[in-house]
Amino acid sequence: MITKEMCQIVSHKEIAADIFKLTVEAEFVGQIKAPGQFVHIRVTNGWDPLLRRPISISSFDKKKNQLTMIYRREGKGTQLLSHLDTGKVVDILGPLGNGFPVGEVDKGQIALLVGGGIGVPPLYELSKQLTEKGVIVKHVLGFQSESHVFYKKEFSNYGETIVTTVDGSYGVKGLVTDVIKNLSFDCIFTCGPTPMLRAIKQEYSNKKVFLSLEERMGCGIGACFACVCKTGNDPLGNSYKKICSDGPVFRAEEVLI
Amino acid sequence: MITKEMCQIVSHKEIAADIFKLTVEAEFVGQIKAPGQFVHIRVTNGWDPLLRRPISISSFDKKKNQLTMIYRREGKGTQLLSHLDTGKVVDILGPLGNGFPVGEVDKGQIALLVGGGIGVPPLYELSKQLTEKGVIVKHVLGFQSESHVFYKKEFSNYGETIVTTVDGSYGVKGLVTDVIKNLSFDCIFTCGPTPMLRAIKQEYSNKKVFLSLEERMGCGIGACFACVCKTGNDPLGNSYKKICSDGPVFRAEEVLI
Amino acid sequence: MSRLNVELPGLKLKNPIMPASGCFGFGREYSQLYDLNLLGAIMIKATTVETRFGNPTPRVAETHAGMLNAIGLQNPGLDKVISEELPWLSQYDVPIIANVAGSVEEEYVEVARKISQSPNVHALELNISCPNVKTGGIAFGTIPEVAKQLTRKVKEVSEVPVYVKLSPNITNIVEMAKAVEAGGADGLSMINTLVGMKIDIKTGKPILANRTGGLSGPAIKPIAIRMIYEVSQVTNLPIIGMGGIQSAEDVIEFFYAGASAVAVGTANFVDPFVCPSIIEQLPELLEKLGFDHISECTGRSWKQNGQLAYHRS
Amino acid sequence: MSRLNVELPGLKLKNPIMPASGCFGFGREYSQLYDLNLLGAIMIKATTVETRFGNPTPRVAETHAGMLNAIGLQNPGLDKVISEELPWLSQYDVPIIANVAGSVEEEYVEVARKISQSPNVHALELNISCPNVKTGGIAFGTIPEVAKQLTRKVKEVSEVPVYVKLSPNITNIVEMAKAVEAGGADGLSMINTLVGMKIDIKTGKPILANRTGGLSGPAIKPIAIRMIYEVSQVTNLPIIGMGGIQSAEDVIEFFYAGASAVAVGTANFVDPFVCPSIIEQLPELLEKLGFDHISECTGRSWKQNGQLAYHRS
Ligand SMILES: Cc1cc2nc3c(=O)[nH]c(=O)nc-3n(C[C@H](O)[C@H](O)[C@H](O)COP(=O)(O)OP(=O)(O)OC[C@H]3O[C@@H](n4cnc5c(N)ncnc54)[C@H](O)[C@@H]3O)c2cc1C
Ligand SMILES: Cc1cc2nc3c(=O)[nH]c(=O)nc-3n(C[C@H](O)[C@H](O)[C@H](O)COP(=O)(O)OP(=O)(O)OC[C@H]3O[C@@H](n4cnc5c(N)ncnc54)[C@H](O)[C@@H]3O)c2cc1C
Ligand SMILES: Cc1cc2nc3c(=O)[nH]c(=O)nc-3n(C[C@H](O)[C@H](O)[C@H](O)COP(=O)(O)O)c2cc1C
Ligand SMILES: Cc1cc2nc3c(=O)[nH]c(=O)nc-3n(C[C@H](O)[C@H](O)[C@H](O)COP(=O)(O)O)c2cc1C
Ligand code: FES
Ligand code: FES
Repeated sequence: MITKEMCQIVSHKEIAADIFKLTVEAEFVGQIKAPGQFVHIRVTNGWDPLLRRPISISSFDKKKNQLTMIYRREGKGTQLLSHLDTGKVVDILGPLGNGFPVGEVDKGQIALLVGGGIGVPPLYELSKQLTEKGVIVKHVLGFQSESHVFYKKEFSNYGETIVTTVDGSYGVKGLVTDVIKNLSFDCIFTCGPTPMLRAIKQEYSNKKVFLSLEERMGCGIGACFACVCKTGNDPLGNSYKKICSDGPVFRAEEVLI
Repeated sequence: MITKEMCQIVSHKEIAADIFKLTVEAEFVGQIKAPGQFVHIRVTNGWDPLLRRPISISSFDKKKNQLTMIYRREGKGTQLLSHLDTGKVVDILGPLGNGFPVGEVDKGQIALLVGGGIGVPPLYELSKQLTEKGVIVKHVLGFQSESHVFYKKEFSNYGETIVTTVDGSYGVKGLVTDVIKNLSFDCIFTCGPTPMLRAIKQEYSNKKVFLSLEERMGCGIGACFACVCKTGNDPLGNSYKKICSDGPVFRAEEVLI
Repeated sequence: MSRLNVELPGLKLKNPIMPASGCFGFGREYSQLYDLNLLGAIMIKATTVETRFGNPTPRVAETHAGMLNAIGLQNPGLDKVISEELPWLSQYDVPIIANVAGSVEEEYVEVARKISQSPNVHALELNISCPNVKTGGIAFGTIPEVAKQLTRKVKEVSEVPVYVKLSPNITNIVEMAKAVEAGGADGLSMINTLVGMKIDIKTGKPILANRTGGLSGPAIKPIAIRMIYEVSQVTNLPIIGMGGIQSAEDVIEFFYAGASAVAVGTANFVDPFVCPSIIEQLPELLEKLGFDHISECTGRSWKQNGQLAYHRS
Repeated sequence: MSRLNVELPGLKLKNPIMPASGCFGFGREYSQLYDLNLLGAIMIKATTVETRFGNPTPRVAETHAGMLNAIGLQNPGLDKVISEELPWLSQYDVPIIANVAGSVEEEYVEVARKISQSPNVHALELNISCPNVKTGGIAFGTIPEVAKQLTRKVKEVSEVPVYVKLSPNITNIVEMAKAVEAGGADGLSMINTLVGMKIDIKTGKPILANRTGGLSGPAIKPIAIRMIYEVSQVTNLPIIGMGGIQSAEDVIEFFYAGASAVAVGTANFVDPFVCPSIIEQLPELLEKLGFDHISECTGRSWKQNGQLAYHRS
């Protein structure tokens, strides 16, 4: 069930340079099915900015009916969002899409969670759920530079966590893909910029790889055809997946990116 | 000097049904020349609503650098304005236009101040200044009904104050023009809906009458020609006054309304 | 007594509010959010003969009080729409208006002929104005003679009334409306989107992969209102108005301008419940404004005060 | 080194930012707010032969992220502009672009001939596109052959380069641009406003006394960008871009689309200091984006990556 709800803000703070952690109370938390689902946020009562903003659910608490999102302040919409104080309400549509299939990896197996920048947040709930299930999790988290790093400690609670930064100001200098080469694992779950996803998809076509994709969205629920991507193995080139409602998480071989 | 200033809100409250009293701190208070001038308020940082809203200066305090406005919550812009709490800042352009000529009436003479609805506020500072000068002031204030009445007590401090309501739920039932007939005075200062101004102008063409006009505005400073009105005694019909910069206060015979 | 029921050629509507084509797919997604029976009608996504993938992504970009889209008529194709989407929609007691598109005249004619035979399709919306496809589309929508010809051909084969959807990207909307009226149109639907572009400040390139896209949303409302105002005074065709509608007040404004029903597009993305909320709020607003029935509002902006409202169907 | 100085026919500008015609009067009011010498140029209010009162009020109405105006070319008339306004403006070291309007060809020609002789008028902006006057105006702006003819006539008498201001209310902006280029235009200025309407929900009547008005502001920016993108690729004329500009980022977007200078209209009403703030912010933004000079941005959205920027003057 997708619901539109006026959600009260429980806490809202900047946890790294331009990175905000927002926790709200929402009835629809009960409807969340898997880590990696997202919500669609209206940042104003007005009509400029017009569209909702898709933000991943980073973690949730079904007992408290709370969900947490982590977002980067970028453009007009997230700027406005970042000014909303605790106690105010925000209009959220969710939960949307299909998340990471926790069932695809078994107890005792090794899952590698690879996040790039603002692709990191949805992996947090995933890591928690995999750990609870007895899966061994390893994390590789890539950021621009030290000031952008967040959640290193939180991820470390669940398993080995390697941080890379492009400029080397924190952790390993370089890209996440440089680091992954040296790790052993059974399966990859990843979310981040498309070039990163593409590299992982190509390099590890022999492994189970799950990608969480991003695209500019209109409706967020599958009605407007804004967010399609082509599917793999389609000679006619006509078939497609909607990232908002069929995804955002796909098996790597399902989609062309 | 017209200034654009980010003004801090000192107090903001609803004083009658949908009528708000807003006091802000502004450096430009020192520049105010006469009662009846106005300011142009930007109610959002965004672009929807786009235009500033013209609101009269209802009173000011040069020592504290404070000015007070009284406005009715009507459409989109004043709705947004009404949600701004004490302590927030609001973008104000002012002081604008030319106010009521206090010098036109002498000590000991009787000035009649006639306000209709949201035309009442600018008369308040006028009444104060006339009183200080030794002019005898009388007020006739017209409202829709009891719940809309405001500032009856404040005006009473300066002189006789008759309130009329259209439905008779408070004060005299009827229009302000019904009441004025029975009063004696040397001069009228008035602000309110155009039909009221028109009636007063016609009825008292033998007296000194000063009208404060309203018109939809673009720039508010005289540059865009949005707010013109035709002038009296102009056979060619080409001459005009700009309400924002030549007015909003005019001698009745100066303008065609 | 309902204040909202209206009759237009082919359409007996419980209320004059419908989602606009392309903003509601074939109804499946919104059916998870509310009961589609609440709607006056549904304008389904443009249908072409063949399955179309449409344009590459990004396909949408946000603008001030508006958005650009360049979906490019992605749709499952005529056969699938007839065999899967329309039968699924038939569980609802809601007339369907099928949006008909194509690259060449023959294609429009084939889609119109076949889709108009579906039992729950009560009218066609002839999409001669989609700005996002390379061939056809907009060309049909900009040359009156071509539009008239196409309307005539489609009318010949259609089993249901035909509403022609006009493009606002033209010099003279009145001339176009008269041309399609002469071609036999039963009604008009207006407006489609305005061609626009947004450039990414960082990359220097257009945000949309298709470069240009169609501008919709509140930003274009004044243009829609003006065009409906002009056209409604010089044709006898009922108009389904659209372009930036987001509230019950907007609906009234469109009726005042000359519309007899309205469609809501972009606002569905902002508030997926916008159609049922408008339907719920309208009676009260009509009451407040002193109307017994919404049809009294049609054309009020240009009718003489005394002149009575009339039903056009 | 300045990153902002640009050269266009007749215009040596210290920066490419100027207030748009009709939104700045003849400069007197804004001169009380800041030093007009900061501006790249000033486009003054449309001038006609005779004094004009213009349309009845209300003349403006607000829309979503935009506004409608129907001023109706109110201006003091050619003689007064030449004898009072231009001499007053000559105290500033700022080139003036005179907006020339009229009802018939002869009127345009007379205004152009006389006003172009004023020493501080460095260029004319031929206003063939004002949507708010009954005669002339928009008709000149919608028929390419008529526009070409008018351009030629004005060119014959003008002592300074002529920029033709294009109307967006047409089917084919490219055809129009090419027509005025063939007529001898030295540059283009685009876009003027889109014809729109707003109806008062309470009265049921249009808010503007003139009923329709010209839509300006951020709402129309995507249309301006698209048109400049299209036109800049097929003519050799430099373009002064306008339509919804409110920030330094918007200026860059217009340059990317193909503009060589820009004008700011409606945003002056929202923030009277918008022009000087943009001028102040531009160098830093250019630095951030990696440009040594703003002219490198012109046409970037359609030029091949390797292709060098060129000065067109
Ligand atoms: C399924 C999904 C999950 C996401 N989860 C997160 C998250 O957890 N944290 C986070 O910080 N970001 C996330 N994003 C990206 C986030 O949606 C964008 O950063 C955000 O929409 C930008 O809005 P803005 O107001 O800052 O920028 P603006 O530039 O004002 O945005 C303009 C328009 O472009 C769209 N847009 C811009 N960038 C993107 C983008 N990268 N992806 C999709 N739409 C975009 C906006 O939604 C809006 O419609 C996610 C995106 C998707 C599709
Ligand atoms: C010189 C002057 C002084 C004023 N002083 C006061 C005052 O002290 N208190 C007060 O409550 N009101 C005053 N008004 C009226 C006030 O400006 C409008 O009520 C207000 O602009 C309405 O804005 P809105 O957002 O509520 O309505 P909306 O309907 O959202 O306004 C839409 C547009 O129409 C304009 N508009 C709507 N109504 C009016 C109007 N009556 N006059 C001018 N423009 C209008 C708005 O400014 C805006 O541009 C004054 C108007 C003028 C011209
Ligand atoms: C994402 C999107 C897809 C659209 N697809 C179609 C379409 O397939 N056929 C059509 O005739 N109009 C299509 N339109 C235009 C709308 O039906 C409508 O005419 C336009 O968006 C104006 O209304 P609005 O401002 O309420 O959105 C589409 C609009 C949007 C935003
Ligand atoms: C109040 C007003 C008056 C205008 N008057 C003129 C005019 O006299 N001549 C002209 O060519 N354009 C006129 N315009 C159009 C502007 O110059 C400009 O082309 C248009 O507003 C788009 O730019 P903007 O969105 O920045 O306002 C006027 C616009 C406004 C808002
Ligand atoms: S955003 Fe509308 S289909 Fe995905
Ligand atoms: S509002 Fe612009 S001249 Fe008065």
